[in-house]
Amino acid sequence: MIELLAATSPTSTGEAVAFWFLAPTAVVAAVMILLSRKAVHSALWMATTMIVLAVLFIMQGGIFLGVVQVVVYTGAVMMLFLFVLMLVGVDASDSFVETLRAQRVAGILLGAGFGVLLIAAVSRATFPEATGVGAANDAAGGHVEAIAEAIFTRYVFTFEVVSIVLITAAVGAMALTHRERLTPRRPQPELSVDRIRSAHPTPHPSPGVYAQHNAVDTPALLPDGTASEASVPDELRRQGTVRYTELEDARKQEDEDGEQG
Amino acid sequence: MRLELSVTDALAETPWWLSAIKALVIFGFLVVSTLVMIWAERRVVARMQQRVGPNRVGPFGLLQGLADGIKLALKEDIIPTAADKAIFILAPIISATTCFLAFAVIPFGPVVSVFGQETALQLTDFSVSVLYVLAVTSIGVYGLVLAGWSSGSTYPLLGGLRSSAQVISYEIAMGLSFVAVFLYSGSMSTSEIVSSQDRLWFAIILLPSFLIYVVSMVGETNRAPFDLPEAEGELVGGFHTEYSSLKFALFFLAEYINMFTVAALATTLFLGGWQAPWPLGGPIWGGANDGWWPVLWFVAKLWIFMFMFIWLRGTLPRMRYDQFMKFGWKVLIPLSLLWIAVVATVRAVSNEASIDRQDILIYGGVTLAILLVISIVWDYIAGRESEQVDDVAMPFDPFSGGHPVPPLPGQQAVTVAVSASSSDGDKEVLDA
Amino acid sequence: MNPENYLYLASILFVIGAVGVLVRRNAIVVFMCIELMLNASNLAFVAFARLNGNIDGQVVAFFVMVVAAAEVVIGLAVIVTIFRTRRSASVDDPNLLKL
Amino acid sequence: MNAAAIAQLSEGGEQVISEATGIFGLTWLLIALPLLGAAVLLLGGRRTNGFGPLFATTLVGLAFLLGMVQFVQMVGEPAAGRSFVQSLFTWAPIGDFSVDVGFQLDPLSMAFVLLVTFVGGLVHVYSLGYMADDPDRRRFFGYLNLFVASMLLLVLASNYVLVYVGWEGVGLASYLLIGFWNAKAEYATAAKKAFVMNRVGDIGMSLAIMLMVTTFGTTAFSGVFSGVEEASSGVVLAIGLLLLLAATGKSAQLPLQAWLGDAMAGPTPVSALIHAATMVTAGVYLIVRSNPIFDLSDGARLAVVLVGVLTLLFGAFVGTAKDDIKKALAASTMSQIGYMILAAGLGPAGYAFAIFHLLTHGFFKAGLFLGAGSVMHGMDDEVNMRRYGGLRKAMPLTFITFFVGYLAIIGIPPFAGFFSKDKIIEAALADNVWLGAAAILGAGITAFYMSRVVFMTFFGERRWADDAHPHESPRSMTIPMVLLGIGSVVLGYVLYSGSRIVLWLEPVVGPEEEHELAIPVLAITAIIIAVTLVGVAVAYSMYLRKPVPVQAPLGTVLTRAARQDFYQDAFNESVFMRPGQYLTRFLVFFDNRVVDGFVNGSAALIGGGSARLRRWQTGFVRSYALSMLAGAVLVVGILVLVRL
Repeated sequence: MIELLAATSPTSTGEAVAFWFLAPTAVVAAVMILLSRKAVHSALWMATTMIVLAVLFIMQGGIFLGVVQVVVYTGAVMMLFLFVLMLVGVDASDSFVETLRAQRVAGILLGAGFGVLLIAAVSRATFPEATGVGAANDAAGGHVEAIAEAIFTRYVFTFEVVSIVLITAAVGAMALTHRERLTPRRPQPELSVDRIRSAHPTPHPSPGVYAQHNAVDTPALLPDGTASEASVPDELRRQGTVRYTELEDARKQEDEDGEQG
Repeated sequence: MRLELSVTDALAETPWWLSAIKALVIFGFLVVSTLVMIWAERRVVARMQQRVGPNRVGPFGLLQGLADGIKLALKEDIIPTAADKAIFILAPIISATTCFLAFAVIPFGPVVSVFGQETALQLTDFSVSVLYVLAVTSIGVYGLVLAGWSSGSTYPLLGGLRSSAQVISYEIAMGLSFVAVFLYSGSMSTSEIVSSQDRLWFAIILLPSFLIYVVSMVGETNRAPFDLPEAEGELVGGFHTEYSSLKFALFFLAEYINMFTVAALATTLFLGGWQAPWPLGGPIWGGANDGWWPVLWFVAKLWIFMFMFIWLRGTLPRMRYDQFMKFGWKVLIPLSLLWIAVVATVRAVSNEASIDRQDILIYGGVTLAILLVISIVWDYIAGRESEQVDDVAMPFDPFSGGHPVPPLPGQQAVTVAVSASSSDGDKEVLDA
Repeated sequence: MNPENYLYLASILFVIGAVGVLVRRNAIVVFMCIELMLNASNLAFVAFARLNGNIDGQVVAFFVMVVAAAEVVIGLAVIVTIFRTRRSASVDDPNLLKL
Repeated sequence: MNAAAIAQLSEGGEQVISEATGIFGLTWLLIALPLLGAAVLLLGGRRTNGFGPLFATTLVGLAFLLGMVQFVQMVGEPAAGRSFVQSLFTWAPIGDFSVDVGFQLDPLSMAFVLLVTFVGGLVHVYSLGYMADDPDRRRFFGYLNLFVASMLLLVLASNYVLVYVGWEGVGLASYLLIGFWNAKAEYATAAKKAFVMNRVGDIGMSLAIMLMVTTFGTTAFSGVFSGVEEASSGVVLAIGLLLLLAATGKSAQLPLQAWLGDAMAGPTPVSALIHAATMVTAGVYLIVRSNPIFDLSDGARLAVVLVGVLTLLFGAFVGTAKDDIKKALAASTMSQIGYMILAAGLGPAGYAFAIFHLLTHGFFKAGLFLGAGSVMHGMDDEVNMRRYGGLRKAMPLTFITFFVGYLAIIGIPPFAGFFSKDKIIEAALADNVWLGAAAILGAGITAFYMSRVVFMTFFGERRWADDAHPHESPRSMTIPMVLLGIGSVVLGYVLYSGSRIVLWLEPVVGPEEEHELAIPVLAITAIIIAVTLVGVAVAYSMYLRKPVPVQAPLGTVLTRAARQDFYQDAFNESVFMRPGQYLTRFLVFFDNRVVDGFVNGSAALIGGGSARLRRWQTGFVRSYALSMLAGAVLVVGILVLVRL
């Protein structure tokens, strides 16, 4: 099993194969985060990296952590990112023109330098013979039990603090994004009463009625042959993509001519 | 005859080819079940609506699903121009692949002998299996969101957002309902959860958890009455509005397999998994839990839930979105938390202080009863006040809408202003 | 294979994240890059846990995840709030930090 | 300690200061009770409106009962063992130096505890009636309780720092109470004036404490008094003068006397309690308490005597010219405290008599003030005595109690004031003939102005405003007056007979010094009574024989000067205020141009420099991130290099 595999030896052939497949994937995905023009693509690459990292965690004996990584990061955090992306503008694809002078060059150079330093530091360090977490797991009677014991005994204070942070963050997010209602919410009964009392209690005509097309963006034609604006969704009217029939176009043209004449 | 090997050992010693066969069997089982489910749904709903349902293709119309599937696959595959092509294709693939993954940890039965090899009737199992199911489900949400976004159209986007918000929200309630199960079984491994229910199903001792799970599993799978993401009156088809042909079929398949997944999870976590139902298991038939029989129990329990899905769809109208979210966040989650606190307390007390569970139940019951009585008295008092208010606030005016209408039960006709010349006798008639 | 390779991978991912913070302007992508850096450090923690044969590294990684979740919640709320008033998700636009 | 005291101690055994146990262990409760009342009333807000006043009164009553029990217990102890200390906790430990919150209960403090709680309690009761219609009376009672607590802290403290706390506390309470009706601008000004003048005195106190800390390394009474014998005479003189400055501030003595007259703006119970019976005697307490310091410094004692005698005459003269009944009584207070200060300045010969007069004065002056309040209460808050006249019949009980107080203050035997004042004059005569003469003159003037008050108020024809309807006050007001009146009658003899007061205070201030008198005591007494009667007679001829004009006549230069408090405010203004103002203006100018010029110049320099540096602050988050990464590279690089 996966746990047994990870817990026993420093490296098995299977792990090596998996690593040499996954590590380049992670790096490529990470680079693609930077290179993707659309933020949604970046988010997907990010999700890929995270899933790969989850597998790497599991390979190193952190099965709980790996699964939590998927649930928390891929499932919740990245989903939140996607949400916000869609809230703040779906089609915004970034321009890659750098506005700050020398920022990109300096950033990449510094980053490379930092990477070289980190790798140098790691390569100079001497590490103990990797023993794996098997012994620690066995001592507690299982992997989940070992993590639980560590969290709820040695790190219980940290745990409490972190939970406070989390709750505070949740409340803070609500406070930040909360918008006070200026007018009381109108309940459905009231709306329906208004609707019945209005001049037009029945539904608006569906788009395409009596028109030449039955697409959503084609307004219905009223009995007198004029187009009914109300039949087209508001959103389309806002976007200005309502498609009038040729007849209606001609009529509009006539009206404008008449006004000018 | 029960075999001696434990599930973990049996799985550890399973050769790779056997695992491959198991995976294939699960895949086949799910696809076939989906076909059967589509047929069953159409037939059952038809019955509920006083119709006959499909009955032309094959005996009892059994092959209708297959025929529809082939037709669907052969339709023209349209990719909108505004779509983000790569993701548009990727989304249904994500949906359809992840939905199968969850079944890897569902135990269909105990350890059996296959081709001379002892193995458990589940593909794999590890210490955090149930979390794994949650993880896979949360990846499945990507399919919906990305499908909605990549279509480049308004309705799918809204549908995708809605469905992901819904799935995430109900996943919280779902995850919380698992906690009580973990507390009682002491494990997150599916096989151990099943084996810890050999005496009593968790659906009985953890009834609130079970009920919360059942509600949230319907929300999680976007099924009626919670099928808001594809509410056709508001959003046309939801996230898959722009999808057609095989890609639509993949979403379709994913939705049904997700139903099977949550049903299988409910069976495993709350209905004792593959273990025979109570009178069968122990006293009546000793061999009910041995060999291949448990697969039958498991499938039977699975289909109870599937029937429930159909039943719900045939019975309930769709909820309003805000009410639905309010229900999830303000009712299910707080209830879950409360229930977890109760379960944890009871567990801790009975573990630490060696207090009998019976005592806890008795004292808890008495407390609940007292609270109930207090609340009834309270309602009675409060209700009396509000009734008095109502009497004053809502006089019945028969002419309010322009037409004279008779009073409804509980309303009383009052004298209306009649012309000055009318006699007292008239008024009496009106009063009566 | 040497388990230290995980540390090299973590270093590389961290650097990519750092560079991403510096060169991308979309606030959300910047945020993702920060998450990438946190993830890279998590990988290092897990590798250390394995190298040292105890569970503490994994526990620390767990806490990092939780704090990252809190940070994301707040960060995204801030981004949404900024977006509401300024109609932009670029990190260069809110440059009122300077005098 | 002086030689006689040491001799006495060697004969009669050491004065033992023991740890407070039993009922004496409850000393802290004396302060805590009224403090609790103040806290409840002032923090409790409007909720306590209903029960507040009665609650406050009850607490002070309880404190009095506790004091009585302690007193009875103390009487039972042997004379040398009547001092108890109680240390609650260490308040401020600073290296070797530390200040305890500790209390010392000895006969001197005991006397004050009884005076403060008894008179305070009566004034509380009186206020129940007097303030009955005030919407804000809860706050008033809260302040009163605060005052009682502070005063008790002042007299019970076992070190000077804690005394200072009480000292400031009574100052604060006095300020709050004078300005109680602060809606009137002049009352608020009066409160401010009192506060500011008290501050001047307080500076003396704080300087004295600082001097003690540097000289003795402690502020505890025991440490200071034992260390004072080794200290240089200059330091002792300085401490004595500074303490005297403090005393003049609090006790309204020259030159810091100007606030007392204006302080009459406060409600009359306040005047009775604070500005007659208790707070203004704090200065006397301070000097008597610090007797080992003054015993060792003749210069300081001389200063005390001079202040006392000057104030005595000053107050008396001012009193003759005031038409406002409360201001006249305030001037009289000033004068009477002058007597006490004079006595205290006479050293061992006078300490006990200073306290003696203080106690009797506390009774009869409080009674007089309460009487004045009663008169005002009945006359719609009219304070001008020229508008009174013939009130004897309208308010008989008030008249009787007031008249008893009057007899006591002018020193008619056997009323209380006779015994105490007589002894002070005797001691003064023994010290210096001129001092004695001044004191006797003061007694005569006292008789004159007090008779003037009584005649103008209660005798003669009516000069009331047309809408005035004088009436007797409610019982809650008259009963305290009666009780104080009884005290004014009997207290003098009770304390005098058998030298009770002297023996009682002996453990604290040492035995009375025998003094030689040129003429027999009886002759002196006769002279004093004769001078007193002359004063009464002059007043009779001026204010009872002749009708009193409703409009005050212009009067002589002296009268006008006395009416203006001998131009003390003008003096203060021209001597202290104006030069101070000019100094301030100069300092402001200096500050603006020179100091600010320097500061602004350097600020401009830094500002210019930072304007250059500011270019690094682009406001772009990514630039900052870049510098962070650069810093990280630097740090990691150095770490890697160092490891090489």
